[in-house]
Amino acid sequence: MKKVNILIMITIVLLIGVISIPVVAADKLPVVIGLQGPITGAYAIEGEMAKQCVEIAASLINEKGGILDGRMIEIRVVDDACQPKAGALAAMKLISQKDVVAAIQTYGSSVTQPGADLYEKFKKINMAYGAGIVELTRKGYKYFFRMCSSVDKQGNFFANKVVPLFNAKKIAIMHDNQSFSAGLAEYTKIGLQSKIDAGEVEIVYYDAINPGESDFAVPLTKLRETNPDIIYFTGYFPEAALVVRQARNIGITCPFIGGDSAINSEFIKIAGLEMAKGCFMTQEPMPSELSYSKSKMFLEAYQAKYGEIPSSPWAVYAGDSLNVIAYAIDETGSTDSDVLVDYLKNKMNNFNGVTGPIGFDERGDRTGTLHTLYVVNDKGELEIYNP
Amino acid sequence: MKVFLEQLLNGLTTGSFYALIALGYSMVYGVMKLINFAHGDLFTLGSYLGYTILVLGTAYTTSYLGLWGGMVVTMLIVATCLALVGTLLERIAYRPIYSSGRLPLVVSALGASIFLENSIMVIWGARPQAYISEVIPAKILNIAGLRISIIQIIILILSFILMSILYYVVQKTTFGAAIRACAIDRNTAALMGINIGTIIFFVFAVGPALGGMAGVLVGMYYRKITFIMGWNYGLKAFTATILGGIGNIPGAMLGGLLLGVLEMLGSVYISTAFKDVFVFLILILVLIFRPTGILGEKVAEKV
Amino acid sequence: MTTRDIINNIKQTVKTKQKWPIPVIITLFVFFPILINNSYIIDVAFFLGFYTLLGLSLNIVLGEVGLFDLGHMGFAAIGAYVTAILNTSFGISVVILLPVSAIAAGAFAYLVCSPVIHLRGDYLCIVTLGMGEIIRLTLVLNPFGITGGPNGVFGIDFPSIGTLFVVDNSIKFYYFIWIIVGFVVLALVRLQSSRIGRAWNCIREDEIAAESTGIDVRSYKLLAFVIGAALAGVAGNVYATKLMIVSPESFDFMESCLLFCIVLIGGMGSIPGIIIGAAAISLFPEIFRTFAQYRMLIFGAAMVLMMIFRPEGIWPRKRGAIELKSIMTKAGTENG
Amino acid sequence: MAKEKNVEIKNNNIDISIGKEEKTVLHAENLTKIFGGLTAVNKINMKVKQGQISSLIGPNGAGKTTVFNVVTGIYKADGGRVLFKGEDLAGNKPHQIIKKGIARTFQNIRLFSNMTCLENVMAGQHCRSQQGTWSAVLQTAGYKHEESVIRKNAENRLKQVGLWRFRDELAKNIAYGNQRMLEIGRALASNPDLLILDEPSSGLNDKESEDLIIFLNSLLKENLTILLIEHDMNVVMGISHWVTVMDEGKKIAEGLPEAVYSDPQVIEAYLGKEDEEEEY
Repeated sequence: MKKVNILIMITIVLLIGVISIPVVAADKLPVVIGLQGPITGAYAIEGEMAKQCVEIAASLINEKGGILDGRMIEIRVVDDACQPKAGALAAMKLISQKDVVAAIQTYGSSVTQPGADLYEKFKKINMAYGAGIVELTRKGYKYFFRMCSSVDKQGNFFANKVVPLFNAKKIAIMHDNQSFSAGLAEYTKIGLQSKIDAGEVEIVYYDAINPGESDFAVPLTKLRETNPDIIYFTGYFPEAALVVRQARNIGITCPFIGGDSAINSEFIKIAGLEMAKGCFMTQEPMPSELSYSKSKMFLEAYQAKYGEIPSSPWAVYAGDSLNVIAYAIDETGSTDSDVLVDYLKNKMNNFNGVTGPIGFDERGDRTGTLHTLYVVNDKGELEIYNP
Repeated sequence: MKVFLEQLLNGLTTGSFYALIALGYSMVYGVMKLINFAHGDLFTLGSYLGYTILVLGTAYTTSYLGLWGGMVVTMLIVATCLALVGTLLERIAYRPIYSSGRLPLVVSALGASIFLENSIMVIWGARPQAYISEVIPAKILNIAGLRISIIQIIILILSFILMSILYYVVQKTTFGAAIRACAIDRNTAALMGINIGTIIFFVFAVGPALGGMAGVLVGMYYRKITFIMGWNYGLKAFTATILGGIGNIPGAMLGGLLLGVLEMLGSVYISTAFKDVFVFLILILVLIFRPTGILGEKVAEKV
Repeated sequence: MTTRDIINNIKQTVKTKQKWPIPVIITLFVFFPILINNSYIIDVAFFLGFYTLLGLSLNIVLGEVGLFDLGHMGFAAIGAYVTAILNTSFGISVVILLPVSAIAAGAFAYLVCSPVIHLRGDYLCIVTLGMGEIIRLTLVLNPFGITGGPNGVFGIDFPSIGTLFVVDNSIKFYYFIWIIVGFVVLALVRLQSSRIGRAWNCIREDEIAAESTGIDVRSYKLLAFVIGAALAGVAGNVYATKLMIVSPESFDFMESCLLFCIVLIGGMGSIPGIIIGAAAISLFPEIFRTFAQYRMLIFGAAMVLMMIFRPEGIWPRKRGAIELKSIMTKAGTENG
Repeated sequence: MAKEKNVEIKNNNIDISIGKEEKTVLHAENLTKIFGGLTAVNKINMKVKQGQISSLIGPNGAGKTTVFNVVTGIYKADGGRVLFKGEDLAGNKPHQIIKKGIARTFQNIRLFSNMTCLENVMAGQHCRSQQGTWSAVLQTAGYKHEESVIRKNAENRLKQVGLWRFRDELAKNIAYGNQRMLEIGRALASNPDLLILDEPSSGLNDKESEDLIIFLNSLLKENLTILLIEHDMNVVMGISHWVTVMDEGKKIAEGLPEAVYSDPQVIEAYLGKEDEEEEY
């Protein structure tokens, strides 16, 4: 009899599940685009901001009368809590809704991965706005696009531009063992290899700290003993801020350069202005620096609604992903994935989005993103560094 | 050598955080035989309360009471609030299920922990908060080539005071004797006329209070506080508790400090990344060879 | 209508020995994916199966023998990574790897548990906890560059028998996991009523009495750990093939805690209970996703209330005549 | 295995003339156990004869239970040795010792509270069965057969201790006296040669203890040997063939009940104690 109980319970529970699923709108008029992001969990802030950006972008398009002569754009948000399992479910949730024509993918590489596999299987365009690890676009996905740039580009930028700029001989690289930052550190090393072989530079320190922790005195003391010319921290802002503070406290004075996730308004808040100012970061154009016609409009709209401009570049990429997809649909006049893929990869070049001209190469990587070196100025703002 | 001393100091600083939190675990366990998983999040809560008080009250605290006065007052307010929350937690989440065995208590504790953690997230938001610098003495002393921040000294002294007070209360007073009696055998203690209610109240008030103060100190030391940090600190503190001998209050203090130093040694001489592995390995070894922890005394099973 | 009522009703139907529900339910269950033509819900059902399997595996250790194990997800991680690594780097079919990962997890459990098996209650709890953390951290730190570090390992194949039958869509996965669960349930029901199950329960009730009743406490505890770990390994294997990626954060302490709760919410040692517990744990977040950030908050509160109002779990194991009667009749026939 | 035992019991209805049988079953030589400072058991020598009921008596804290715990392998002896049928038991774990044929009960009853009475008794036969995990999962013929045998023995034992009507009750729910009997039943289920009872009559009323005496005597017909710790002098005198008296870890007297009863030392140590107790 045990089985009976089991089965009854399961069906009851599943029925509850069925009931609770939001009903798919019968009205097919709007073009539905999915957004998968961490609405809850540790990176909830990124998800929240991405949501806001995408909504702004959509509303801007809709105000102009939508796409495909008069069809509005509708956003459907699913939460993946920044966990792979939840990511797979979230992706499934979008895929199973037949009217979702394309998905804007999530923040964090290990979450993007299972999603990308699923979208690929079900032939849905999916565009990642916050997944830096290189492998994603090396697996021959057809329907996967990456709006943000992959870490190797940034690594090379650091190796070829930043290092000479400071004419540094001894370089310390510190990451935090998370997909993105470990990857960036790895590719920076690769980028530096030629110089190392030539004996121009050496990596005197290469180690990881544990994310979520607060005390980095030990690794930093080790680092201090190697007295490097520059420190490159590839991790995220919460740790970055503490690393800077504690590094300065134990008397490390050499320039601190952060990866593109290391420095933002939060960083300055945590590190405190006195410590934060003079810190550098390798970054794709920050929202505040975006000076393209479209970005102005976008940022004004955002500010008008939320009182501040988004502090994270990823969020803006999410918004831009929507722009690109909408544009492609409008141009091709079709919502068929294959048509769109063909258009995005082969026909479209330099669509001017919020984050500048956008195009995609065969692998789905965005072309033409330029990294720049930013510095925190005395007012605690990020400005492009020009010595 | 200089490096080593600096590191030792850092180790002791983190150690004293662990010790302060571990005390909460240990006392509750001693009396209730319950692993209070929510304790880590009480610590986080303390940290956030301190943050709010300092931010909102900066004007008052600094202008009327000055830097130090402000700090002390904050500490006291946080301690009181946490004592309140702690006892409330016990009333709501634990008291109704004492009768129904220990495992339900564990689940309830886990539930309470999840609840607290997420309420903190809902109230203060998911993004990490930072203690503002104006309220923290950020001076760095340079003693014989050693760089020591004032706040570090404050932490060491303060936690030493707190711990020695508790140590005195528990080891030297009759009330302390009552607590220890409960830790050994609650029912007999009750039969001996000890008021278990008071003991439980004390334990659930003082434990979280200490945890909360540790939270404020952590905030002042690192500035950054996140709503998930409770897990990490809680786990470490719990490890420290076991290390020192669970239910044994001096043991918790020792365990905490020891863990801090071990961590430091581990990351200096092995690898920063492998630090935690190292810590847990030590823990497991200790348990294999001295299952009742360092100070925990062996109890022979009566058959 | 509270869950309690529902359960009481069902218990009534069971007591009154009405035969009609069984075929109805089974058919409902089998045709569920066809009826619900929504791959998202089917995936949710899959993960329900996944958690049920893990819950059952932990139930052996926690429910039957009463050993606190807060690192159980570590065993699943072993299974998952064995599958992932062997499959991606040596192209061994994941179906073959199913038993392999079970054995690997079991063997691992045997190795790490034998030195600490004598520990009681909370000490064992903290050791298993530490062990789980060590496993996770080691995976993150990528020893010998085989675990792919924080990225984990991806590109794992689907389960397939040659090329003729491939488990490649939600529905197939749904059947895949639930068939496994079915077999496991059958096996566990049989174990429960056997001398092994009795020995386990004896240990849970009173170790010393068990020892002097002739039960080799140590080896039976180990047996429980090994079987539990092996099942967890199987779960890990299925997880890896379903997500096609394994990464450390899927096996963290929180997950182990959730497993712990599955067993206790469902009811210690009660197989239907475990399935309900798994449903509670795995469906709750999905159902309440619309509540976004309040979701986990409600979840935590629910756990506390649950323990206050039904500490023995939703569906505690009912010990009594039923299982024994069946044996009695057998005995009668065989010795008559 | 279990089956054969069963049969053996059935055929063994020859009445043993009490006291004639002189074969020693259990022999403790200079048995010593030390806890920290105090010597709980000090060089105890005692013999238990085949087919007899021997008693170990003495005031509280005399170390009686400790002797039992050493014999049944729960404690390790610090000195001396225990011979069972001439074999040294040293280094055996409790679960191995019961397999050799020594079953015991506990002073403070230790039942499997949340299992039914029948399950308790079935568990008692664990050491007499050997079916493994796989055969249980696959429900092999061997497994089914063994399970049925276990079941049958359990029923017999349960009837024997008069608890058949409680077979499906949880052990924790039956009356105290019945729990004692159930524990004895569980011990008997392992078909032991030597049954060690730790204060079986404590907490029983007169009626119950009388029944117990009769029951124990009836057990002798099964070619069982019984060793019991007892407080209740009447019980001891009523059934014991041989009495050993302990005080403060030492053996102070042994012999036939009557002899021991009149031994001044015993009266001093044992009954004297009782007087004191009366004063308080």
